[in-house]
Amino acid sequence: MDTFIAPTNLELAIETKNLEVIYGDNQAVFDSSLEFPRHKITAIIGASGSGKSTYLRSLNRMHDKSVTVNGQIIYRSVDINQPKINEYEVRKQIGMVFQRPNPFAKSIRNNITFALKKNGITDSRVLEERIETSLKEAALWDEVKDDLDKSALELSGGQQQRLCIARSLSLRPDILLMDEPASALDPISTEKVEATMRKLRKDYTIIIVTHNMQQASRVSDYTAFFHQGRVIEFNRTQDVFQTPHVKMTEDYISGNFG
Amino acid sequence: MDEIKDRLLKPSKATHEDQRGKFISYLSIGLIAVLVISILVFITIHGLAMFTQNGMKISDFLFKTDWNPGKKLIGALPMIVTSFGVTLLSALIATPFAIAVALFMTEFAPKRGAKFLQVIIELLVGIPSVIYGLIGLAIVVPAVRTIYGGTGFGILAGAIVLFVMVLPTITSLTVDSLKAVPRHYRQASLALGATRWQTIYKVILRAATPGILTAVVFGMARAFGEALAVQMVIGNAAMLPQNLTSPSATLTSQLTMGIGNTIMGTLPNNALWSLALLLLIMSLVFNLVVKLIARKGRIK
Amino acid sequence: MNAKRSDHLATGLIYTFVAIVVLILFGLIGYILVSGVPHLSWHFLTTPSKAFAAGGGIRDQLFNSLYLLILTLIISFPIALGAGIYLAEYAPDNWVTSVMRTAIEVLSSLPSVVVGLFGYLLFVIQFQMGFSILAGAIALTFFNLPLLTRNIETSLSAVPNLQREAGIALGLSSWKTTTGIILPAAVPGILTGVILSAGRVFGEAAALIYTAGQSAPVLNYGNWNAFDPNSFLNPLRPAETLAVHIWKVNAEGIVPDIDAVSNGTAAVLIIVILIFNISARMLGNRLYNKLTSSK
Amino acid sequence: MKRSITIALSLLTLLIIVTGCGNKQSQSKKMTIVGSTALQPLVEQVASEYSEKNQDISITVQGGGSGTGLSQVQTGAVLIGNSDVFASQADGIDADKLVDHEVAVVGIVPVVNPKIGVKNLTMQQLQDIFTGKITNWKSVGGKNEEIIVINRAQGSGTRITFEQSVLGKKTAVKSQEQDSNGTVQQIVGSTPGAISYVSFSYVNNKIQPLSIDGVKPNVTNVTTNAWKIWSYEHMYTRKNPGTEVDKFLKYIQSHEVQSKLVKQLGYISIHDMKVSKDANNHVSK
Repeated sequence: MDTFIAPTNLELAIETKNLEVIYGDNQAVFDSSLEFPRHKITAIIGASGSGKSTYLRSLNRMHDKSVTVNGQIIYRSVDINQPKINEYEVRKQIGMVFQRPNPFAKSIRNNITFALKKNGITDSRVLEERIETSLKEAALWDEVKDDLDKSALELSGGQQQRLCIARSLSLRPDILLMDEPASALDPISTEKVEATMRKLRKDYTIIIVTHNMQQASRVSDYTAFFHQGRVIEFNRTQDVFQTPHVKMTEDYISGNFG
Repeated sequence: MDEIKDRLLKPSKATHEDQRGKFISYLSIGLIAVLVISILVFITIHGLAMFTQNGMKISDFLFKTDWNPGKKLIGALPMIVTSFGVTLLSALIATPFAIAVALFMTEFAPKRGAKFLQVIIELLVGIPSVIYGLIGLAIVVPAVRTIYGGTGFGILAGAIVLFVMVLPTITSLTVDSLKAVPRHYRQASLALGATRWQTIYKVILRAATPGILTAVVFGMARAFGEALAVQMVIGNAAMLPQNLTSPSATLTSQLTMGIGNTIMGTLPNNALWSLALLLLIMSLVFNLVVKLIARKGRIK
Repeated sequence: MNAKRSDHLATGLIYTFVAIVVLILFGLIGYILVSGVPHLSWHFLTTPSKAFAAGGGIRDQLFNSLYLLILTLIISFPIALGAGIYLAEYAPDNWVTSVMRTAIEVLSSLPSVVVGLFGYLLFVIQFQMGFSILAGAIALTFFNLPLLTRNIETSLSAVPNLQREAGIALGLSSWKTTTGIILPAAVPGILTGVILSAGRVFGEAAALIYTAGQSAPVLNYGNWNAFDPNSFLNPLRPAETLAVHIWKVNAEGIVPDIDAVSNGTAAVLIIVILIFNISARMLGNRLYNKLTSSK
Repeated sequence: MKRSITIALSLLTLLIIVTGCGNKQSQSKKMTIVGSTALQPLVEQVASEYSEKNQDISITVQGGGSGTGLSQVQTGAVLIGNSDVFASQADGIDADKLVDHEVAVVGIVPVVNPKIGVKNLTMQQLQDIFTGKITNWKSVGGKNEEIIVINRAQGSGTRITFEQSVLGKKTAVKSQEQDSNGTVQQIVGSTPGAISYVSFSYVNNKIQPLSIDGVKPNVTNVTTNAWKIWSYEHMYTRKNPGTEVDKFLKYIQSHEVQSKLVKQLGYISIHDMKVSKDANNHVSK
């Protein structure tokens, strides 16, 4: 299959080498090597079933033991795809936001402090500070600052998703993985989440999976196109969208398939 | 930055937590396994003693009809027949009621009606079997006597009492299986112009059949093992039942009646343990049947 | 037209069946209460039972029932919780798990007489516990474990997987995720299961006759030393429960007021179960709100 | 949540340890008596009076049936085993190793549903009814009503006594069985045509006790053996059970207990008996 992978020549946050993901007898991701530049937003696009979500979830070791992940994932010059690696620490460094908002059935405050407390942060001043900064970063602070003790389930879908972003940010991760974070949201909420992402770019590396090409072109700096479990094209977003190197990418972007 | 790299390579608190958590949960399930195995082994050993130590024949036990272990007569057939009789009959009566109540709770009045019936069903579960037995003795037995003659004791009285006792089991499991039928089945059927009953009968009940069968089998397992309530209304005569209103005895009633009057290690005592083993085997069989139903349901 | 008619017919039939079930329940509860409540009095609840004279109460039996219930839950709940977590969160999808599940089902369908006799021979005699609350509680644990385990498992599994992923993605161990996030969300379901199983514990007689025994020795409610044989807290004393009391009074009672004692006890049993169901339901909702929002 | 699990688990362990220790500490003062449900109320009452007088002793009395009592005392699991039957009558019990203490006498009376209209039977008629030769009350002077025999559970003490006195070596007809005096009383009272037998103390106005050969079932007739269906209540111990046990058994056999509690509970005092009976139903003066 014809592929085109452009070199970035930038400082990398994380990269994969020959990554493959296998579910039982089914291989979902083949031989994928990608580089994700630091403090940039990289979008992964592709049709449903192209393996993009599966790929994303292997980056912070979210697959359970029934799934085989082969190849290397280099983060801070360590291959984190090894059994001896502390996967809990990996996930603290590489946070994740999911397709559907999944706040805990707890208060807004506890949604953020729960993981912090379990990680040994108990000083209430530090906790309060983290709540405020994370919620501000996720652009939710102004909407909820007066009732932090309200159940998170009472928030709107968009607010819930931003709470989930804030929750991930509270751990001060390095990289934020987002798996179609706006697909369950209405346009206004989507816009808010995207605005949040653009703001976060200066402090975080963001990798976002989306099937929405407009979204990819709006928010991302780099774009990777997945098809049938393989990386077909990777380049700066404007190049991918305006001058795709591979015919398949062009077809996909112009809506000829998928 | 090396500090973070370091952390990636070392086990942390979370790692230990997970190990500890796994240990606790494995321990618990292991404990249950040990309990089950010990009770199985225990009853098997005692239940086989009659055949191994007292030299009785299994065929006599299963197919002969004279039960008087004190005189070396160990035919358990009357109890086996009666146990199956009350179990089948009670399931037969209970199933339509259970399905009706379950349908009412899921299809007709899923909000208030369901809540109300839920409370009722939980209360039925809460009534102790002794009380069922006493009420059976005070009401069901005389009623059967006036309507059908005889003494009133027998399979019919037992089945009526058991019907009420297994109703909650069958109903709640049926509710679960009806709830598991995907919503769009209903919508699709109704959209095609089917009436509610056609939808229920042709679509929902059909889709839920394996689940309902499972519910019935679990109800039967409960009925098979029930002792005190049945003992009060069955008549406890170790004879093959002539009809539904002739006194007879179930495996459980014979077991509870006799156990205190026999001496450990003697034939009469061992014979009762063999009845217990039979009960155990039956509950295994019921579970096996459930497994088979589940497998068949999945293939369809 | 035909389809419509059968629709009406079936609907009518279903309503009739439901009505019959409701009537049966009201009949049962009504019968128990009507024949029992007139015998209830403060005196009945607060005096010990009598062996041969009229006017005995059920103080000790009532306490024993509650104590036995608590002890049973103390023993069975942690084990069921661990096992439920195992099945819902850790169990691999293989034959071992399937055998374990079957084992639990078998345990739950064991006839209570059989469990009673097993408990009698093993705990009462072999382990020399004697007829005791402890032996009774262990026997009841046999029934309670499968019910509770299955209930905890389903309650945990009913919590959306997204919640699990959220916890894991925050670098929490799956144990912490389960106990800190999934479990609180499953509390109302678990609580309902506990109530239902408690109802069964409360009404169980067959398994207790041979384990907890059928006598209620004179208890000293001022004696808080659980080692003392006549202390009400001693788990090694024999304890007749309400359900066993009903059974015994009817079987071998020679008190002149058998009906009064038996019906009164039955009414108390039902009332306690009613109170239990209602209050636990309310508590479940309260607890859920508390766990999910503030604090 | 985890903390509560840990607490519960440690409580449990504590409980087991505690109870284990408690067991040993109090063993010297603890006495467990198991067996016959019929004898249980009497022994319970006596035990509670006895421990009121002797504060340092605690006695646990349990039912479980005569068979349980005998096997438990034989294995040494309990100090005293209560039984309605002689140890030698029970299979699997080595009677030579046990010591019998007769503590009360119980009379057993055939009872019928009152509507039958029969108040007296000959011993032969009674035997014929229980062996199935007579099947209608008409044949013995009652209503035209089928006879419904309700026996006691196989192996129960009451049944052994009844069959020994009434049936001799003959075998009873197959029939309904009930395992307690109370249920028999209820069922005979409510079932037309029913006949069974209960201990004297279970006779009430809903059932009709029968005279046999014109002899009334009362205490005086039992003491002289004019009423033939009676048995001892036994408390068995192993040989040399210890002074505490001896003292308790002496107490229960004392005139104080025999003339008060034993009578209140519907038994007959052993001191009133003018005859005695052995395991083979042999009566001597």
